[in-house]
Amino acid sequence: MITRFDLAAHTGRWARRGAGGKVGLAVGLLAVALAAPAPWGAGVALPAALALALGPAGVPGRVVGAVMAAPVGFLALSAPLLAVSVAWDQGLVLAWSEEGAWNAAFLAVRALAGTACLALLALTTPLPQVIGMLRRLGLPLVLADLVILTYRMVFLLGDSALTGMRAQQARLGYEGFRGSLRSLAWLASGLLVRTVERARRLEGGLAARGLDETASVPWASSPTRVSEWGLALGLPLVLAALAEGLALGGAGALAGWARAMVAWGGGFL
Amino acid sequence: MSDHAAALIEAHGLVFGYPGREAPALDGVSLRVPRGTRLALLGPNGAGKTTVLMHLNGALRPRAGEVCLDGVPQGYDRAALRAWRQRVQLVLQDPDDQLFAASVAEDVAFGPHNQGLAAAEIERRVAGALTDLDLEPLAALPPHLLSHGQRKRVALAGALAMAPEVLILDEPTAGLDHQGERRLLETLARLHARGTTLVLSTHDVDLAHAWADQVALFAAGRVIACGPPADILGDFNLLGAAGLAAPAVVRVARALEEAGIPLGNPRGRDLDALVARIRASCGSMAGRKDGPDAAAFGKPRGTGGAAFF
Amino acid sequence: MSDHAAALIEAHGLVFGYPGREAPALDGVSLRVPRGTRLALLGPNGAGKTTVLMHLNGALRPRAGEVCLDGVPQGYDRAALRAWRQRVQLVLQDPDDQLFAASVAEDVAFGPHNQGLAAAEIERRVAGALTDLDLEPLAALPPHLLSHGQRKRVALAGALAMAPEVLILDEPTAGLDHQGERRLLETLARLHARGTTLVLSTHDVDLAHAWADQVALFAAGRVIACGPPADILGDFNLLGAAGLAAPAVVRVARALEEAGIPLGNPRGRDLDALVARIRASCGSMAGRKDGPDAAAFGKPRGTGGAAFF
Amino acid sequence: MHIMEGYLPPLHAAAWAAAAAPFVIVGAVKVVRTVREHPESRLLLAASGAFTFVLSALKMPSVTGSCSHPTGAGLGTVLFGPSVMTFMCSIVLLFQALLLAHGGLTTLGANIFSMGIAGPWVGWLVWRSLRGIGASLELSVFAAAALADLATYCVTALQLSLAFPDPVSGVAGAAGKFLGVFAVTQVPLAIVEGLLTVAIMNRLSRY
Repeated sequence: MITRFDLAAHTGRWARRGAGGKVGLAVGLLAVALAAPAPWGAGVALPAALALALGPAGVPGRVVGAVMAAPVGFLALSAPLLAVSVAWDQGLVLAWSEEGAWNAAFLAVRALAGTACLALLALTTPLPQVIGMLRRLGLPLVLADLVILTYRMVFLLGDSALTGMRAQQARLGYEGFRGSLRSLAWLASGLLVRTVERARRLEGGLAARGLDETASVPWASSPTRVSEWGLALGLPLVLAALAEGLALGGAGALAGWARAMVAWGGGFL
Repeated sequence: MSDHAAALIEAHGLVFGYPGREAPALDGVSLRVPRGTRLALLGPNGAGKTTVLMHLNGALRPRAGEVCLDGVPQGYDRAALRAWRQRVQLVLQDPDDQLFAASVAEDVAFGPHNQGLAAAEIERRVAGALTDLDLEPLAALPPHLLSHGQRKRVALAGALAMAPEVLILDEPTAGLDHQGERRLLETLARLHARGTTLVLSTHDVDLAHAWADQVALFAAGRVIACGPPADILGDFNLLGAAGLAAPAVVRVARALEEAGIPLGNPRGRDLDALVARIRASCGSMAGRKDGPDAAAFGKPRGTGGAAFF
Repeated sequence: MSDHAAALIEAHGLVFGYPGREAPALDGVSLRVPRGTRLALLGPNGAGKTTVLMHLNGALRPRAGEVCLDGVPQGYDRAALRAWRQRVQLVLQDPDDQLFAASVAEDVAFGPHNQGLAAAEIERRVAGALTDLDLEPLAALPPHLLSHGQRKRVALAGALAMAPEVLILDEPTAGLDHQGERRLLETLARLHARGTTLVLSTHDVDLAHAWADQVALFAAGRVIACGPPADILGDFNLLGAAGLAAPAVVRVARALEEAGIPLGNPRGRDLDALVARIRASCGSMAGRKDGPDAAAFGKPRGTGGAAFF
Repeated sequence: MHIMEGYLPPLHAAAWAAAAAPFVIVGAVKVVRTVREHPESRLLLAASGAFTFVLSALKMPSVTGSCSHPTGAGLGTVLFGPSVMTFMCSIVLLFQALLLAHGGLTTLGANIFSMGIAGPWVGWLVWRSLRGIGASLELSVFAAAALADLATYCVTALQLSLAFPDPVSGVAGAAGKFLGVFAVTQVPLAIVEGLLTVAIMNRLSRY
């Protein structure tokens, strides 16, 4: 999973674009989704983020779907709770709440929009580019190095974990609850020992290359072009204006329709 | 057994791709592993050998195609995989990723324990595997204190303790030195003699030539040729297509033949056999007095004497 | 330069032990690496080759003994180590032990960046190293998306970008297939032609024979012999003491000589040369009509015709 | 139990970020000081962070059938201490957001508070007090890990109920709803994580 998303970020059409522009665009869209009048802000940010990811950035639809799957699960579990009110003054009373249903619907759109913005960032921007940007913005060197080294080790250990799990499965590990627990404990403890070993060996290798406390990991700058800044700043502004407009007028009919749908949904409960 | 009888393992048209990569890792691979064979999957790095091996014990599931044991297509539910893996054991290339226990003996016991065997039987299996691989003196040590070669042996012992019908080894000689390789080949010979079917992957043409009954030549996710080592590894064009050189013994024997010194068939599968063959030719020539002037083969070296024919 | 002049690198009586292990990893190792040499440290796994290499650029500090550059004993304070590593670069066997940056280009830039070079010079060095190793298309990718062979090339590029006088490589061919090894050797030949001094460790006798000017034979933490490859690798007893077999070309040439077909000196250092030599012998014999009966060497194969001499 | 991006209203997101910030800064300062004093700890810290990340990606055996992952808060706290764990959790959560779009940037503060602060500190308190009164290693590890897990989930439920109070019964009612629904999955998971952490610690003690 993680390799797949990371691969998309590193090899996608937007991989070489400036990190500043990509972060700016995603954060700008996120701001529209959260701060522009609900639900219009999220309502315009969601399609915009998805369209950018699938269109210009060229991220395959399957990958976008896979990224969105886990958050959608969280949403499905928790948002419906908002539509139900609970009281216990006179015994436990559960009731359909129209206000709650509205909140749930707005929340769902907003959360989906937010996650789409984040997915746009994650699937177009390799993590080290973001760290490089944070470093230019003043993230202490020690922390930036630590994050980059962690990033490197995540994939080394991830490979080890995957191979290890396969090797255990080949020897009939992960059978039943007890077997799974046992196999997982072996894997995790073995992995921890291996982690320490890895760190020790990398230490030796890096000492040979001269990575002492005075040296830091270099990073490639990924300058953002003017046109990219234009998109990053312009699009959110346009969308924010659009959301304002929708909220002020012309949206009454749509809102009435949505209200009717919610009331109809309440009839079922 | 006729050619049409089901082999112990058969793979039919396996297609597999790693997520996010465009080129398929396997592009329609079929293989046939009759019982008791020693099959080498030979090819350059990245040709798909490891990916095929992981299909042969169900670790990976093909996008298309199927794997059969004794002619029966295998399923991928829990019970089917369990039965499959009891019969087919896979040893990966890097032992570090496969050893988890705090001691060698404990690690080797992992499989038999999961098989649900009785304690006495587990102990018997572990002792047997440790003896087979000469690991008894190390039984109580933690794997991370062992050398690379020793760890490879522990990983192999862990698979052997499962008493599999088929043992699959991914690049088993990688990183081993001369002694380590010799030792591994002795172990494999013992297993073969006991009837274990063996499949290994390698990019070492000399190893494939010396060891295998059958060679499947891989290039870019396909099997481009399959047959006895003499045929596959004697075909220089074929090897070139796979980006490999011919084995040393084949090249030398070919050169000698072209130079008019045929060594006959079989030429010997490894260097020891080739050298013995050259020596034997020498012996058969020793009685003859009318040899050519040795100097013609190059500058004469010292006094010829008995070495001349 | 006379034999008494200081060599580029000299190690004198290095003794080293890893904590927690009884046997010393190095038990008094001395080496001499004159400028422009290609030195191979040859020995089985665990003989101390890697440990010596890590001493040659100061990554490890000996318990006794010293390392000299141009006759000057080296210190271990930060400034001394820094100067030392500018001149002597080490590439480890497992690239994952020394690659740490988030992309290939950044990783290669680490050394030059650390040397405090100007941005333009860093860029030039990085571009040069990437071109040398055919890595330009991968420059922006993180190491974890590359194959093992590619990662090995990145590690080498990182060392080359430092423009070292001496390049030290630990088991550089381990895990490489035929093409990968050929490619590496071409790169090393280019570096040698540019005047870089090269030291590598290997357990591959064929590689040491084909590549090195000097071979230091290791066994159990000691150098048991040092000299030209023909001497060291032609001495079967010596190799046996180190647990190694003789190179294929040496064994075949020896057998041919014993069979009365001396190939003369030089016999050729690798299989290509040996095969060419055999063919050349054939050519020189082709004019002669009074050759021996080829059948005496074994069963004749097909009609002899032009292949006979 | 990551709160997804866009889930919390901006004000709540900012408030939780402000609440988490001091803990993260203290952890970061501690880490920076450790690295300055012991440069060799840099790789060990990076490796531990990577380990925490990989651990959180492993699937735990599940009794309810839902797919779940260990939080690692209990194990990390026992191994590294709570303030270092806060910092490592922050890195892991940032990685999850930037690599997997899991969790979020605006919800980072809230998630750090539940998973990186409440979990580890509760785990640490439980661990210290149980060890203090002479409880067995197994019991202390189990309780620390299981309660760290539960604390994470309770804080998450509280965060959600503060953001979305029940129209009738307010925050308390919302908390009841969220706790009730999540308990179905989270209580068994906390027990499983407790058992798993004991098993891991048992194995580690044998190396």
